[in-house]
Amino acid sequence: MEFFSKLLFLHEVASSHGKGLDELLIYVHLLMASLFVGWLAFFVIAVFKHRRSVNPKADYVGARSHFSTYAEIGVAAIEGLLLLGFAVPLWAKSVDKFPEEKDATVIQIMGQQFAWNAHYAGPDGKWGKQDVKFASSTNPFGLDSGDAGAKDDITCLREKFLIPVGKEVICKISSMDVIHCFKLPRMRVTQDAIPGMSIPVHFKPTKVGDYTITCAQLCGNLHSTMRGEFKVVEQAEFDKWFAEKAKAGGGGGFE
Amino acid sequence: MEIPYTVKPRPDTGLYNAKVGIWLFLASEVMLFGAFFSSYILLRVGAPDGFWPDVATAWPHGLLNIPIGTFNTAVLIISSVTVLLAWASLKEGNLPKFKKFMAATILCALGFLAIKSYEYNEKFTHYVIRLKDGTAVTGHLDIDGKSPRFWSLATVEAKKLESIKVHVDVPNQFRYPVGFKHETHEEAEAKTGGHGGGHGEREIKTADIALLQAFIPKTGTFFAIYFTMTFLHGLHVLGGAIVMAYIAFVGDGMWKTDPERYTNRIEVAGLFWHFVDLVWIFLFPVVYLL
Amino acid sequence: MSDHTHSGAAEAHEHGHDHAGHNKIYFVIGAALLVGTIVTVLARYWEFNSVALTVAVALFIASIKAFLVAGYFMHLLSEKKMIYLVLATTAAFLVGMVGLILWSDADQPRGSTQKIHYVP
Amino acid sequence: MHTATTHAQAHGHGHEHAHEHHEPGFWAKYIFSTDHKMIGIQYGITSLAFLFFGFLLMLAMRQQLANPGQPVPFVGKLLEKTLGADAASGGVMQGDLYNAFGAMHGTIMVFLAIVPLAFGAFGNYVTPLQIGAPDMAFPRLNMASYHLYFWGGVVMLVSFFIPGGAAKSGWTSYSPLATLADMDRAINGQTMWLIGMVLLITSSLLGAVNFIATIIQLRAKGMTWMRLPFFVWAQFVTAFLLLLAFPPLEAAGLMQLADNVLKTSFFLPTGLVTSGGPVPVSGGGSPLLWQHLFWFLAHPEVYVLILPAMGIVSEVIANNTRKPLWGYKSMVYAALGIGFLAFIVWAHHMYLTGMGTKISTFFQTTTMMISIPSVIILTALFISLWGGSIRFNTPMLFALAFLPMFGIGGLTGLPLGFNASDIYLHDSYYVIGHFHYVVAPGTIFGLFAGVYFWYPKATGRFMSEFWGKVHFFGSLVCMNLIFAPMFVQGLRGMSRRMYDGGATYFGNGVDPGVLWLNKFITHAALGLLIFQLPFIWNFFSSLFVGKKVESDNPWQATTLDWQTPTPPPHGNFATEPVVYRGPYEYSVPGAAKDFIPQGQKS
Ligand code: HEA
Ligand code: HEA
Ligand code: CUA
Ligand SMILES: [Cu+2]
Repeated sequence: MEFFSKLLFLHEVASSHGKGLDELLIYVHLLMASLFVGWLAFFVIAVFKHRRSVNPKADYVGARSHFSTYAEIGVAAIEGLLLLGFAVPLWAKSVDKFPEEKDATVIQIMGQQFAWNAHYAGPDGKWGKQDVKFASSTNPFGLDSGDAGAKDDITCLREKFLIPVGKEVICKISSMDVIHCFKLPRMRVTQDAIPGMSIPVHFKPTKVGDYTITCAQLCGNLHSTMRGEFKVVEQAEFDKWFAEKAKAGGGGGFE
Repeated sequence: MEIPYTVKPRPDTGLYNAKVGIWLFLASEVMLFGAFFSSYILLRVGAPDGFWPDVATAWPHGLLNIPIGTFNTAVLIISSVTVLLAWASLKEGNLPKFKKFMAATILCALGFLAIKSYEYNEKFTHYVIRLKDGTAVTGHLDIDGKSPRFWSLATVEAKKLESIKVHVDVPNQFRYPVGFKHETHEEAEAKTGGHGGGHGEREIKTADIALLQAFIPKTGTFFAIYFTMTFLHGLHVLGGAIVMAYIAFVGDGMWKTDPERYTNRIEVAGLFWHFVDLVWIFLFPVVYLL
Repeated sequence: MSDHTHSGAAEAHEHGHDHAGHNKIYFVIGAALLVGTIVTVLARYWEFNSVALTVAVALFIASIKAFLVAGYFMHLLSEKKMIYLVLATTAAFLVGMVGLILWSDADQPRGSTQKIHYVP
Repeated sequence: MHTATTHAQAHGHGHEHAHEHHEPGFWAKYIFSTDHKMIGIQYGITSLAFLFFGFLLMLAMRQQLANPGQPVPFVGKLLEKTLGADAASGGVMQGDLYNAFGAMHGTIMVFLAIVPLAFGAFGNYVTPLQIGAPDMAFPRLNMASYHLYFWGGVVMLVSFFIPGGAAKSGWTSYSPLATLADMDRAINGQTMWLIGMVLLITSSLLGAVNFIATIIQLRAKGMTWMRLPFFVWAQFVTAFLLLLAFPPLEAAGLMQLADNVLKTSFFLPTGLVTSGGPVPVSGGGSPLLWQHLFWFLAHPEVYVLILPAMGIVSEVIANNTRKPLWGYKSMVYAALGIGFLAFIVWAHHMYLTGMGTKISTFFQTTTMMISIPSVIILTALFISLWGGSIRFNTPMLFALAFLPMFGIGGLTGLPLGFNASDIYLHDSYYVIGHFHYVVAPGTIFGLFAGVYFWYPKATGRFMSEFWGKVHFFGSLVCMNLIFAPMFVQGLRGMSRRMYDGGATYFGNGVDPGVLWLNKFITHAALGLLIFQLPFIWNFFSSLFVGKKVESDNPWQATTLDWQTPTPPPHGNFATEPVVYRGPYEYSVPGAAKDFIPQGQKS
């Protein structure tokens, strides 16, 4: 697997479900490669052997074997196998089998031309009141600063945010203006951020380190600069950061 | 070589070319209107629950004039019958009778469009006004006895009007989707601050107004899709009327040179016309009644 | 419904085309359409107190009317095979389009169907 | 029977006579022609020009990708002068200009170049000839189609020069971006794009009606469905795809137009806030609705791009292997299967918009199913080679290369088709690589094969074999050098539609080591440009100096298009053709020659 993933130039994976996904990628590519090589070999031999200079008279019937039918059925069967064995269960796991919110780090993610923002409920675990009438480009989550529940909410506007390693993360992804796409290549996570919707994804990071968020949906002139960053850290470091942020932020850290 | 089967049917399909053509065209029209209908459903199902004062996002309902709409439906149905009678007259070889029925059909078409324009105008002069205290009214403006179109708050401010006179609807015209409880007369009166009683007149201060908007496409997704679909349908009516008028009164020379082909033309035009009728048969209940 | 009566009816139909008397059917259908329209309107004032039922009734009547227009005015009841093929294909794709779009809208992962983004 | 023939002959004669007397003037002959062949040629010239223009747009973009933040070599100054300093200050493409070029590259290539060339030009020129018809069923409608297409193209071109520039939200024009991108301008690039699209769609719809009616109604005597050349089948299915898939996009286009001009909210949800504050619209719309309606067209559209090319390739292969297509019937059924399934796979472009398990399983299953008919067609074409007596002329070289190139493109569609692997590959350069392999060395090669193949019929002269081969080998190598590295970039996580080529994402110490490929690809694209020059030269010069054809059937082909005079006159056939056999009766055992034309009695 390691070898094949290098062969496919895949970015090193850093989440637990990413492994299965990479396996699927590898198997599909093996299927593709074998089909391609097989067909290409046939193609080259056919063209070479039946050029006019060696074969001046064509054969009206041509190939008489039924091998191609078996090959076609074989392709269909393997595709079906990959479908039922990998793609469907992997997808079902990622969109249906959500962890309990209390066992996970829950973050709201808001895309904005051209930046990513994160919002944690804070130590009290309660989201502050949010309403679109408060929303602006400096308050993308529309937090009501007068609300008590919002006092300890943590917002990371256009800045790096942290998540603990080895624990499920749930990101609720949305956007305030146009469609963006929250893509964490190394986590093997991609989800469009669509205004008017809040779509959850979950993953479990397995390696500490710095990671980028790519925006994978055309969102305007600076689409290519809409880079976000987050850091996966040990739980202890996360807790420290979290407490500090909650204290300093008071009310969400609006500018 | 001439193009075959422009008049006589091709033996194996039993059809002449134009008939195949029109049915294919109608197939694409089915997909066109089908897309609009599915947009309608999606927008309506997805609309947030509509309560005052969120006029803009609600799915207003029951705003169209049902008697007029019903009458217009009848007009279209009658025109569908007359176009058939016109075609049958041609089959009998009776050109004058044909022309009479065609004239009737085109008159129906124009009548339909006239009534539709009246309805449009009715909407363009009908306003929703939301006051700063959260109450809202609908009604027609009365500016020196005139009922202006397309005004907005900006227009009122630009004209430096201190206040405007409004003939308010009681109860106000927005109704909730079917299945919801309808507002009673008293509730509505209470909402408009006890004013009204019948078609009340109200003087509203400009300073109190938060939003003033005519019933135009941008007022909400209902109006957007109502205007888009009925406008597109109206264009079909207009186009059909023009083509039929042309065939019947300008291009009728063909009746002498090639009567069979001429009759076919009318059949094809008729098929288009029935299709326009068919679209309306769905459009009418969907936008007026539901 | 034996084959016999069926072909007999078809013959009469063919025959009737040249006769002006055949126009009667257009009047009958036209009248039926007008009645249908009025029934739809009346049904609307009949408070069913259920969105689904109201919609179903209205669309049911509309479908009958559509059937009458297509079947009799557009002569679809006695059309050629090729036209049926084209229309059946169209109908299939229409159903596919509407159905799949609505299904996609309904089947979204947990929590994402909220209409307004600022509510967590 | 006998009298009928003489009648037809007399008639044909009369026609010619009339022509001699009053030769139609320039306008009637070249601009407002109703002859399907002239209309085909009009489509051909216009679409080739657009193809070239689309390529030039992309070259400018590639130059920018190779030099992030630097002035564009060669044309930077020109861009600044013609489009203004806002768009390209100091010759550096700004984001908006790059996006505009990208959107227009996609739009032009798909709607103004490939479809008009494959369907408008080849379809128009060849289909009536191959079915033995004198013209299309509705010649004046045909003319209207071309003119609508032309004006649609003009609207698109003009949009480059209006304030704010052309549409800049991708060829997919996703709302809300398409509406918000230029909100303060009443008429902006997107508006023009939508108006242009409505014209193009209407053109395609009229064309589709015409094609289907023609194929159903005007087949010559004896031309049964299973005797139709595969090319005609491909056009037939294509026409159905256009007929039924385009109207929803037309509807969507009108709604987006209303959003842009009348400020409605069909595709704008409630609560949009930009840096300028809340967006002043009512809201309540659905951005996903646009995507559904767009992809409901755009997926069938990709088969519109490929099927005619497959048709051309089949003709060329049958002709140059001198043997019948292997499994003709299964190919026909496969094409019909593609046509049917094409309508129910569209949401594989939307896996990541938040789809539940059930619906996405449905769409990925249909996606996998639709790959099977493609495999069947390709396999049939491969096996057709077996036992042939293959001539390697230029059309055949392009047709042969089409097979593995389409194979690569098609196969790389599979990992995109599985929703789970699409999570990683979505919107990366892998997607760009996938579809360019199908449309560029795939479809374009098929179309090149067609140009070289039917050129002698249309003009009476061959194109040069030598320059043809230079064109072929150069293009083959360059195409692969351009598009193969894109798979590597995509697998490494590089996203598409970035005017700095990914420098911002990957510059800061996380360079995955694929940015240098941007330069490499750009050089290969320049190479591709150079290898198109012999083609352009060949195409025009052969009109005057090309080797003259000696017979009406220079390739010794079987289909009816080769049994017309060269070039075919108005009305196409001297006598009404009658068909006696299937389309590919090559090397029939015991026959005198190695081909028996369809119209030959025995
Ligand atoms: C002509 C155009 C064309 C064709 C034919 C195809 C064919 C296919 N496409 Fe492609 N596709 C596009 C054009 C095309 N596509 C475009 C333009 C986009 C991007 C749009 C955008 O976002 O801008 C896209 C995007 C796209 C996506 C979305 C990716 C994303 O955005 O995340 C997906 C996902 O399922 C997909 C799948 C497929 C599949 C399964 C096929 C199948 O039909 C392929 C079937 C074919 C085969 C399986 C090959 C069979 C051949 C052999 C077995 C022989 C091989 C061997 C040798 C020759 C030696 N395509
Ligand atoms: C049919 C469709 C088609 C075709 C043929 C092409 C052809 C090419 N495309 Fe295109 N491309 C798209 C459709 C197409 N593309 C689409 C839909 C997108 C996505 C847009 C978006 O993001 O919204 C895209 C995006 C796209 C990108 C990604 C941009 C980005 O995401 O930032 C790139 C990058 O290199 C690219 C490159 C190329 C190249 C090098 C070619 C070359 O293969 C071009 C080859 C051209 C020729 C070989 C011309 C030959 C013609 C002549 C020589 C004319 C002769 C004239 C006469 C005789 C009169 N394309
Ligand atoms: Cu945000 Cu691209
Ligand atoms: Cu697709």
